[in-house]
Amino acid sequence: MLMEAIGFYAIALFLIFFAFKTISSANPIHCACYLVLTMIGLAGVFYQLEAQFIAGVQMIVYAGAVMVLFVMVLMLFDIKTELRAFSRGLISGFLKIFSAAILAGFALGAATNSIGIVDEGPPKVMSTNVTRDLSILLYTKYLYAFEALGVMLLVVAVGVVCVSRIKGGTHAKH
Amino acid sequence: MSQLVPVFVLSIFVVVFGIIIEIVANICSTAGKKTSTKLESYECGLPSDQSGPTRIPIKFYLTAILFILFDIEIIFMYPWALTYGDFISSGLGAYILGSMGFFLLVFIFGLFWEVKSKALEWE
Amino acid sequence: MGNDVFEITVNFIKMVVIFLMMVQLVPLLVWVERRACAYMQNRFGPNRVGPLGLTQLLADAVKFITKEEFAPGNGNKFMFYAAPVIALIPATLALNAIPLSIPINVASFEWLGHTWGPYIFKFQGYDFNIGIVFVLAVSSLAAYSLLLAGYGSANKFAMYGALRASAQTISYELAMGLSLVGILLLFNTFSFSEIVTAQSGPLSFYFFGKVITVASVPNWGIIYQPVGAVLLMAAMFAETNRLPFDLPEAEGELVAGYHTEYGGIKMNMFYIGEYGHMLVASALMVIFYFGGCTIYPWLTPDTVNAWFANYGGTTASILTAFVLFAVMMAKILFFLWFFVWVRWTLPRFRYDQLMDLGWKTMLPWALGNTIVTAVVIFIMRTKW
Amino acid sequence: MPSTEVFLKIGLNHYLFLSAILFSFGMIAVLMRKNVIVMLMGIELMLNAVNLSFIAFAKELGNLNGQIMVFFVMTIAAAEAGVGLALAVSVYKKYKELNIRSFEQLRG
Repeated sequence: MLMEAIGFYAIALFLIFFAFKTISSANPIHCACYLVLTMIGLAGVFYQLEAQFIAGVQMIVYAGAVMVLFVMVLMLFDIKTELRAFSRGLISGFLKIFSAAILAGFALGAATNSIGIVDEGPPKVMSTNVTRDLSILLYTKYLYAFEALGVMLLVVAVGVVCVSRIKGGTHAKH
Repeated sequence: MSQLVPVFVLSIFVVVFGIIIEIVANICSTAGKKTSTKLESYECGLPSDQSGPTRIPIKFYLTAILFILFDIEIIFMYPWALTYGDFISSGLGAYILGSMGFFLLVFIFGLFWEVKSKALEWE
Repeated sequence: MGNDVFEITVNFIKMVVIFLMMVQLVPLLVWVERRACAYMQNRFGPNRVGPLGLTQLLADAVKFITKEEFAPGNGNKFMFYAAPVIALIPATLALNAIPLSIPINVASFEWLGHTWGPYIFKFQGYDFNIGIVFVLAVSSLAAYSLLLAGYGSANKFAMYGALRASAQTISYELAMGLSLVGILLLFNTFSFSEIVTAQSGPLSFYFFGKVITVASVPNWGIIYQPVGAVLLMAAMFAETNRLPFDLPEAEGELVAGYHTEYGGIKMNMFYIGEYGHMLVASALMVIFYFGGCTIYPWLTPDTVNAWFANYGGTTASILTAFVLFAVMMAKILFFLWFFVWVRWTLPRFRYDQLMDLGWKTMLPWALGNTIVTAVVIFIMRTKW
Repeated sequence: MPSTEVFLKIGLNHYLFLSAILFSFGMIAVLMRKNVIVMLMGIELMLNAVNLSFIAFAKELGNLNGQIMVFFVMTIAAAEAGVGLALAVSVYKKYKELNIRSFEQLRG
């Protein structure tokens, strides 16, 4: 029981530290690197919550593809490191911190109130082979959503190419 | 949780090993003078006219975006491939093949359109 | 990692040994490469330093250590030094997930006045039941060491080389992912050990519902998936930036691509990462298509076990594990030789040919292979 | 001082707190950062926090609907990141700097 707690708190601190660094570092490429570490930490948490396949997919999709796109795009523009992450200013600074505090309060309040939702019945055991049941469920019960997502990905692929091909775009035909 | 401990221990060990190698190399490396010309980025001897990264063709980002989209479609195939045997043995073979056929059709059409629309053209 | 001290230490030592095996591979392969290239161009390779030039490796190591430590002026120092260390991590994590031989079961024994219970030590760093997804996830992190190296050295050629190298790596990851789908369709499992046990029996497949077994032929993946094997091999060449795909490092104006500004031991660490990826690639080829650590009629776990029947239980299982480990290493060394062999025979691609090959030929071929495999398996396995 | 058991027995609400904290970090990034790409990263962080709470509930309730939902949220988040960056690139090409103000001039 203690080992589990140590494991959870270690990963939680790792995540919170790097998430905070992601939003507060001035140079955007440092933000991207910290976000990559947060994604990898999250994959660890998913594995802890017996979602093995989802942890693998999270690593492949987020840490391996989306963040590579972010770092590549940031490297393509010669980004000037901003003077400061958040623009200082007495009133705007105060407003920023006040709104951030309210938002965090809302989020934590929602989390604490949701404790009672799930009835504290006997802990329900997950199925033995989560990955296999997940895939069977994906193709039987959620088949329509799966096909709709396939079409959506096609639409996005066509859309991105067209966005890059408009008059001012990078691949415009001149 | 206990399954992941070896991965953390190994990656920490590799990082420490890498840092130790770099420190060792730092210690016993011959200390050359840090002249200003030596510190400039290496451009086969030509004095580099701009400082830092300059105009680089931006068309790499399109490949990265298309990679993400097609990578997700491949990841949707992994659960299908995993339970293909179970579906066939439980008599649902035609059902799963048909549904995946439609998904693959969409995938192939997307790929075909990308190729035809010369989005991936490198001059 | 294990529930008592003995098991934890053995598991840790096992991981460290596999990592050091990968690190020690670099000088060996560099030596093999220089000798083989010399042999192919009928000249002598390094033969001055020691017999057959073997201690050339030590000379290189000393040279790398004592090279002048240098970091470019206006680059980002932390990323410049961090990139080589990050280059090591993906290859090691992937290599430790691949089973190199059958597990060793150790009977309980008496030592230092304490009876240590029976253990089962797997011949790999750690065993996940989502083995394939783990290896794919970790090897997709390899693009970061290139990008950080390119950005850290603030040299526009290095940046350009890093972008080209990572664009090439990610576009060939698609073809690699798809060729694995063919294997998954066949064996219906993510875990490596189940794939190896499935391949250690005689060739048996469904034929219109009936099971046909061919006695003397091993049940290897290459027989079912020849196209998938070729695709995985080609994708692995591109993944490790090996010739004929090593364009980002070798173009006229790109000097040496993302590791232009690196020298000495940091450059060597990039090579360790690259050769580590080559080792992972050949291990994957052997596990998926060439039956892992077993050759069916002669060298299966039980036939090799029969050789050592007269020894005790533990020593017999240790000996069989190491014999099968030698079989696995022989197959891996053949594929490493194949990497070196192709390097000195094929010319280099142009960049647009390289990207066209990745997107316009290998991806459709991998898709076709997946579709044909799925249809054939459907026809063969349903009970007509 | 409540018994330490509350902190040691890792239950559902520990993961919900973690997800709430990550979500508020993402929201702060979106609200307060000027650079467009860091805002997109904030959105990614928020979506990941939501994924975390989905999976925490999936484990608690013992059924897999949560994990299927995470699968779909990931797909849409990745597609959204792609389109967002495509727009950011075209804005950067036109206005040579990445400030959220320049998105107001986009027409059509």
